[in-house]
Amino acid sequence: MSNLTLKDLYTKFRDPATIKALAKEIHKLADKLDEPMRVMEICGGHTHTIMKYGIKQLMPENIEFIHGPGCPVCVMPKERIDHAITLAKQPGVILTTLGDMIRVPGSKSSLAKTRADGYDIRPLHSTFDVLNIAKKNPDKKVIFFAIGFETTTPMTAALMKRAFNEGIKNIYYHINHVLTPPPMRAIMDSGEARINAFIAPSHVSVIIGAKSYQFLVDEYNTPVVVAGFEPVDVMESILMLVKQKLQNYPRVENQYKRAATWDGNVLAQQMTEEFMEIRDTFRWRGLGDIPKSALKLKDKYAQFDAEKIYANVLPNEHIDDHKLCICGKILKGLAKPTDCKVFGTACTPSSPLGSCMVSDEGACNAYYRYAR
Amino acid sequence: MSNLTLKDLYTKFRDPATIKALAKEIHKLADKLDEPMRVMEICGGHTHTIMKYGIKQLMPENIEFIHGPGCPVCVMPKERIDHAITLAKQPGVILTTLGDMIRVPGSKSSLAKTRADGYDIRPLHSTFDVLNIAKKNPDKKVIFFAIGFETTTPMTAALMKRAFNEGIKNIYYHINHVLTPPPMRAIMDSGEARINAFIAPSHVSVIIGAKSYQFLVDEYNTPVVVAGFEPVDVMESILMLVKQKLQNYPRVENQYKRAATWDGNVLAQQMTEEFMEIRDTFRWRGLGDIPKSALKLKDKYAQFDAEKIYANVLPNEHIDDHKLCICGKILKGLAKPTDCKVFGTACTPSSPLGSCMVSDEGACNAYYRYAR
Amino acid sequence: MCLAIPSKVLKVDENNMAEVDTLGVKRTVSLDLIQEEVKPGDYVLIHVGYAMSKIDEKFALESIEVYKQLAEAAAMEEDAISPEKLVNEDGPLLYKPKAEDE
Amino acid sequence: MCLAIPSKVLKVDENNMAEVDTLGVKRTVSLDLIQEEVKPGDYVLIHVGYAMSKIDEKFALESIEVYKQLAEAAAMEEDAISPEKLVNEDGPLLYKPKAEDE
Amino acid sequence: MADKITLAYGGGGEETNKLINELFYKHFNNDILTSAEDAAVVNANGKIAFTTDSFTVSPLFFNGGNIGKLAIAGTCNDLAMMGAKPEYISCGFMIEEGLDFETLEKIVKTMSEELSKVGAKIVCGDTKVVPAGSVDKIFINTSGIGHIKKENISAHNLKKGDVILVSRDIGKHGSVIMAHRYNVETTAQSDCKLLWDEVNALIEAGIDIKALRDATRGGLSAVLNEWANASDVGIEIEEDKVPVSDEVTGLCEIFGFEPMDLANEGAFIVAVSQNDAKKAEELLKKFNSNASIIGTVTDGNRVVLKSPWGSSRYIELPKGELLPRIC
Amino acid sequence: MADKITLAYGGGGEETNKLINELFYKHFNNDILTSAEDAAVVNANGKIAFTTDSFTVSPLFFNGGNIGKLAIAGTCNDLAMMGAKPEYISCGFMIEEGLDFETLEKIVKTMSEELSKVGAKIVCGDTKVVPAGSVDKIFINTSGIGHIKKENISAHNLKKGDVILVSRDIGKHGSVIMAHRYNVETTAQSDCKLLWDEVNALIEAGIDIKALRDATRGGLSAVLNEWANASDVGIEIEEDKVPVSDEVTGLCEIFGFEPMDLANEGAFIVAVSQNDAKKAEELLKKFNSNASIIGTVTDGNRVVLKSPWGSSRYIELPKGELLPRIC
Ligand code: SF4
Ligand code: SF4
Ligand SMILES: [Mg+2]
Ligand SMILES: [Mg+2]
Ligand SMILES: [Mg+2]
Ligand SMILES: [Mg+2]
Ligand SMILES: [Mg+2]
Ligand SMILES: [Mg+2]
Ligand SMILES: [Mg+2]
Ligand SMILES: [Mg+2]
Ligand SMILES: [Mg+2]
Ligand SMILES: [Mg+2]
Repeated sequence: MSNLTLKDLYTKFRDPATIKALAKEIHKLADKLDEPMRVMEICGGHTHTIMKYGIKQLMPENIEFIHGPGCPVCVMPKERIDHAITLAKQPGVILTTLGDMIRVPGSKSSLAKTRADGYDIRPLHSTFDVLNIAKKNPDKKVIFFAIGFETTTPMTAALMKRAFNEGIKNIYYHINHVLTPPPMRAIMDSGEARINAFIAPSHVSVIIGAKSYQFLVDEYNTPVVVAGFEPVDVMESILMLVKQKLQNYPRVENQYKRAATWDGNVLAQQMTEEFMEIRDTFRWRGLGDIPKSALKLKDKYAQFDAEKIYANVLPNEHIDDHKLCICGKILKGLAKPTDCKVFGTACTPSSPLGSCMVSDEGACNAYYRYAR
Repeated sequence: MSNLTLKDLYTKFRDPATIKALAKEIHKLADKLDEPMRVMEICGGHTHTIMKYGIKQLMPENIEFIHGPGCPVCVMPKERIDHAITLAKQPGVILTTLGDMIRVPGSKSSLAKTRADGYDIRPLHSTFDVLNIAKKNPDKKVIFFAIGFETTTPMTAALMKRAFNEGIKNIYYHINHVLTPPPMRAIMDSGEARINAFIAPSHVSVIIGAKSYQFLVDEYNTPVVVAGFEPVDVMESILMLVKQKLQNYPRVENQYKRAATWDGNVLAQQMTEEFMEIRDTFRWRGLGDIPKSALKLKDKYAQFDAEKIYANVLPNEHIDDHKLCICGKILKGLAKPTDCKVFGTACTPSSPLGSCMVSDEGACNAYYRYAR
Repeated sequence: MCLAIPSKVLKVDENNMAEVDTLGVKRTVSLDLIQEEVKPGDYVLIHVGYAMSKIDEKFALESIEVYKQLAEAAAMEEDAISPEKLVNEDGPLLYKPKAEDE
Repeated sequence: MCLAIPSKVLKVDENNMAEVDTLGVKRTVSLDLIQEEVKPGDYVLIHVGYAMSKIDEKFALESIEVYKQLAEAAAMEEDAISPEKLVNEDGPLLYKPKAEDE
Repeated sequence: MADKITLAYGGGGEETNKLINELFYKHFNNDILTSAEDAAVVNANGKIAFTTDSFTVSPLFFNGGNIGKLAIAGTCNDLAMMGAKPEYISCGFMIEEGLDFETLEKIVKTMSEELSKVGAKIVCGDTKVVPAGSVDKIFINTSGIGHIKKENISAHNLKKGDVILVSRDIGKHGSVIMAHRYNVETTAQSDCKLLWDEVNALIEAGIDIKALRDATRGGLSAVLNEWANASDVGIEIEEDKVPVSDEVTGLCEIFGFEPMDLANEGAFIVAVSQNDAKKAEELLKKFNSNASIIGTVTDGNRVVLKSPWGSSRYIELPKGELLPRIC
Repeated sequence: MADKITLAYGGGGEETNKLINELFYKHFNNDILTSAEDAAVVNANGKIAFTTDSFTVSPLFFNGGNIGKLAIAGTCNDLAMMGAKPEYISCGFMIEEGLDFETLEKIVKTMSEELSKVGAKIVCGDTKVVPAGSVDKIFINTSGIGHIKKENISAHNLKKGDVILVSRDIGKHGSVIMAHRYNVETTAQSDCKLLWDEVNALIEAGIDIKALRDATRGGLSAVLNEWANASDVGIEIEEDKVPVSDEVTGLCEIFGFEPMDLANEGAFIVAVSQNDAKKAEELLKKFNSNASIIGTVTDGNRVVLKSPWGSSRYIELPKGELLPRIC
């Protein structure tokens, strides 16, 4: 046994003295940068950390954060939410999904409002709970409305595997799992993006490995640091990016060594591949259609694919984002939430107009909560 | 249009002056009786009228009431209640039954308590409502726990006919319909009975006709008057019985001419015969086994017969009445409720030990409520 | 045994159902058990949602007439037995609580 | 993107489930996504009911040591930049309400 | 405001405040309430009455009223029955997620109208929103306090010779609810009504009031039995003096109920000394012509109902759930 | 008594009386209550506080308490927060048919124990039994009144320079409930507790109390925002001064909650004038060693949380339903 305690894994990575020290160091070195560093944190979790711990305020003027599309709840287009609502209303259905997904508005309603209408919709904290619900309700169809990036996808696959092994036949899946690299590429390719550094997600990286960001270095000459979740992690990662800039040697570095590796969790990757394959295209709220950016169930699991089984009742028209919403621009670093005309007025977390306001992780939401 | 109003049908048959006049007349004539008249009112409804309107108190000393077994709820043996409870607990079942049946205790519980445990048990006021419940719940099995004498039986038959005509396939029937003449015969045959006059039920007679009591005259030389429901009806019927006694000419008379006939409601009789046939024997609470005293579904409706479909889960041992209960004696005119050791103490309407205490119509119940 | 309630027919529909009134309470009942024609204005007896027979108005009126005469006659007669006298002496207390018995 | 919580393994059962503790909160999670052996005392990252990786204690301790030194060094250094100075001048008010703008 | 109340409105945060400000403060507007402290502050001097009732009626809207009207009348009437003027009311809403905002607003408006009739105020409140299936649409609790204008009104006060009156015909509210439950229509209207004016008139007229009680659940039967029991007296009621409307009779015939067992929400029973009985009857008749002397307090310890033909029977405390008899 | 509460117990008749006599009067025994009038009669002189709360907590029993303990503590605490000693309590039970009598009795016993701790009495009550599915097992409403011992405690009183204290570590009750809802175990115990003793100690010590509030639904965040809003001031809180236990931190990490948004049932926030702050802290520490000065009243109109490294952010009124974040 080492002398590492569980509490250390929290407190040491939030240590005020360390944060202060890192801030000093960043200020010192950033002075030497010859152009402003515009860092995209892809992951909404990082956005959250940055806002909650006031990291933004600790940055020198020439380091700017651009909040990326890394919130699985925020990027879900309204038509997919409408799917969830429609599924929940089918007879004999229990609709399950993860946590705060239920408050995201679709075109007319949300799962929370639909639940208020008396439909059986259960917000879960654990994907594994779907198994227990299915066992307890053998005469119901339990639909798992699966959301999430590469971190969360393997859990859906693992659930399917257990269900099949245990002979549970009443779980159906509506897959909305999305991939991280395609939107990063799409943002860089848009030509407008002002991003010149990345901090890469903590837990997506644990699964897919740091290697997955090499294309940003190879193709866009942009430094990348895989960063842990805590404020100290983010501060250290920024420092590492500044150093890369000063060295003029862009590369993929791993700040989050205690959990992330170059190759990622191979078992989890295999599990995902066993059940899912890449969609031709997927529409992201705020970003529009991005080719090969999401997953679907393999054809051989069609009989458990709620998207196929209920195809005839699921609406399919694309629903445009609110015309005043500038989430797309925000995600590309071309605007800040506060630039939006309806920020904090018509658009608030209780009645969000755009994707960046819906979840605690969205850029507009984080601004509203912590720095309005 | 005649000048009869609906209200007349109530008030004129409860008219204080008429009741007083009839009481005088009865007192006058009863003086001349050479032996006490011991009248059984078979029908619990009559028991109710007698107690509620204090008719007992208006009688001369030589006229005595003996309360018969005419309460469909009270005569139901505990094992049949246990059937209802067991059925209510089967998956996907809605158990329906008429009114206060749900408070009658079986061997361990009652339908009311079972409902409190969360099972779907619905007390109805109308047999017809079963149809609507079945239509509204197509994925449920709606079981109608059918109780009642000949009055109520045709309604079960009419329900079946409608259900079949409308193609409703999710109603099942548990038939507990009982017949009136067999227990009357059983009581007279027991050898102990002290009854020497009958007032026959109002509404059973409307269906089966006054002719059905001729055997009491032919075989037991006992006068019978078919009596209406209201206090004036009962008073007049008593007067008619006294007159028969004085004339020494026992016969079946019909006081309730405004509704009952000699032949009864032939359509209703036919409807019953279409669906039901006589059981070999049926156990009456308080009276024990009486041959050919109840009905069951015909074999060709076996697929809708809850007693058959659920045969493997329905308990079938006979459960004896409480050993202190003297309902059997009371029903034969050999005892009064107040003779029972536990009347009003261990046995009350809220926790009845015996059949005569369970419904508002039971002799013990009526005594408890109105004349304790 | 079987509560059956005199009610007045308000409407009869094509589905053999009748709307009936019982002193201000309206409900819809089935006529499936009645052979004769039933028309608005008729009086019927209702049991568990079904009409079980029509009420014969002639007989009802006859009875009412008899009772009227009876009551009138009794009122004129000398009050040989006052109604109070008709009541058993122990009044409603037919049952004396056990405690007092002992 | 994905909240994942460091937790300590308390028990592993025959069903490949682990009981883990997160600062006083106990829950049962699946180990179906972990290739390596997991033992009581190990630290794992938990996401939506599953362990997603073990935490490498060596690297964690290494980081912690680095931070400690960094903090100590900074404390000894002259306070060239006080922490307060590091904060943008307008404090948390990054957004000025519209009303005041006009 | 959203068109439906969701769980968010019960979270104690922004949405809860919105509901409180835009609905409750709007309709129940008064300085004590809107000071929004943990408790209302009121001045009191002397004896006050304090009562509570929860309202769980189904359906929420019925002939003659709704749950909101009941919630105000019920609690104000319990105060009135102690001779107290209803002054300060508390109000707890327990709401099922999914309830229409419109429904809630209708209820709240009715409450506000009733309050203004009697000059009482809601001074403190609480709102909970619970998951669908955890409550049937809405329950309301109201508690109330008021200064006692006439002391020593009590169920324990009855003496032999006192006279019993009822303020109107009985059983209306119970009839309406039962008709709904068993799916028949009735022309009856719930009697739901504030009773302070009637009580105040009796007090002002100097009537020697012994006991007062609104005959709610359990009806007249329950009140009379409770009084006989509390004062250890007998009560004799003349059956033909008890006012019952045809509609209530009709419903009772159909289901086999007794009018005296049915709930009332705007009818009360009052016991007065013999000398004041006629005067009390006249006074009450000004409010409702069916008001009537119905009986007297006697020796004994039971409630006896006397028929016009000289027989009599006991009236018992109602038992169990009211279920339709088939026989 | 039956082993389960059936609808019959809510009918207002014999069974209702049985329940009242054999359960409620047994445990809440006092002369005012058992006089069984329509309203309780109490003496009042001067300013009294009046409050209400409904309790709908699920599960009924949780680490550190049950719905009955909450129902007494919650209402008594709202009185205490106005500087009033809890004296007279009303109690409305809304019970789902089928509830175990044993469960109900346990709840009632707990209520009785809590009452005796603070010397308050249940003086009036009401019981409804509703059909299965119409309520989730049991809801309880309590209202309360009590004489005000120290006047002018109000959310509107805060002035720049006043000091804010919290009486103990925060978020315990909310943690316990959330852990249950999402099926994890926690070693945390609800903080559910009567607070009159603490408040009384502050009053007796002559502390210049500006405002007091128990941080229930919406937690510390809600109280601070309500105060800032009511008094039109800013409030600055030092993040590292706010006491949070490891267990609460753990739960917040797992679900993505903020400790300051979680409900408390035995923690209060108090604002005192600067001079009395230290004395108040010392006094409160005698009751709970985690009591702490956490911030000060400032200019402005927002609640600001300051980190130990000099950054700061706003604390908002919590929004919506607390849902676990997955990210
Ligand atoms: S504030 Fe709302 S509408 Fe504006 S960009 Fe953000 S999410 Fe879109
Ligand atoms: S009192 Fe009860 S036990 Fe006795 S005879 Fe009547 S029903 Fe039977
Ligand atoms: Mg409070
Ligand atoms: Mg009350
Ligand atoms: Mg009341
Ligand atoms: Mg409250
Ligand atoms: Mg409902
Ligand atoms: Mg009352
Ligand atoms: Mg309160
Ligand atoms: Mg409170
Ligand atoms: Mg009450
Ligand atoms: Mg329930």
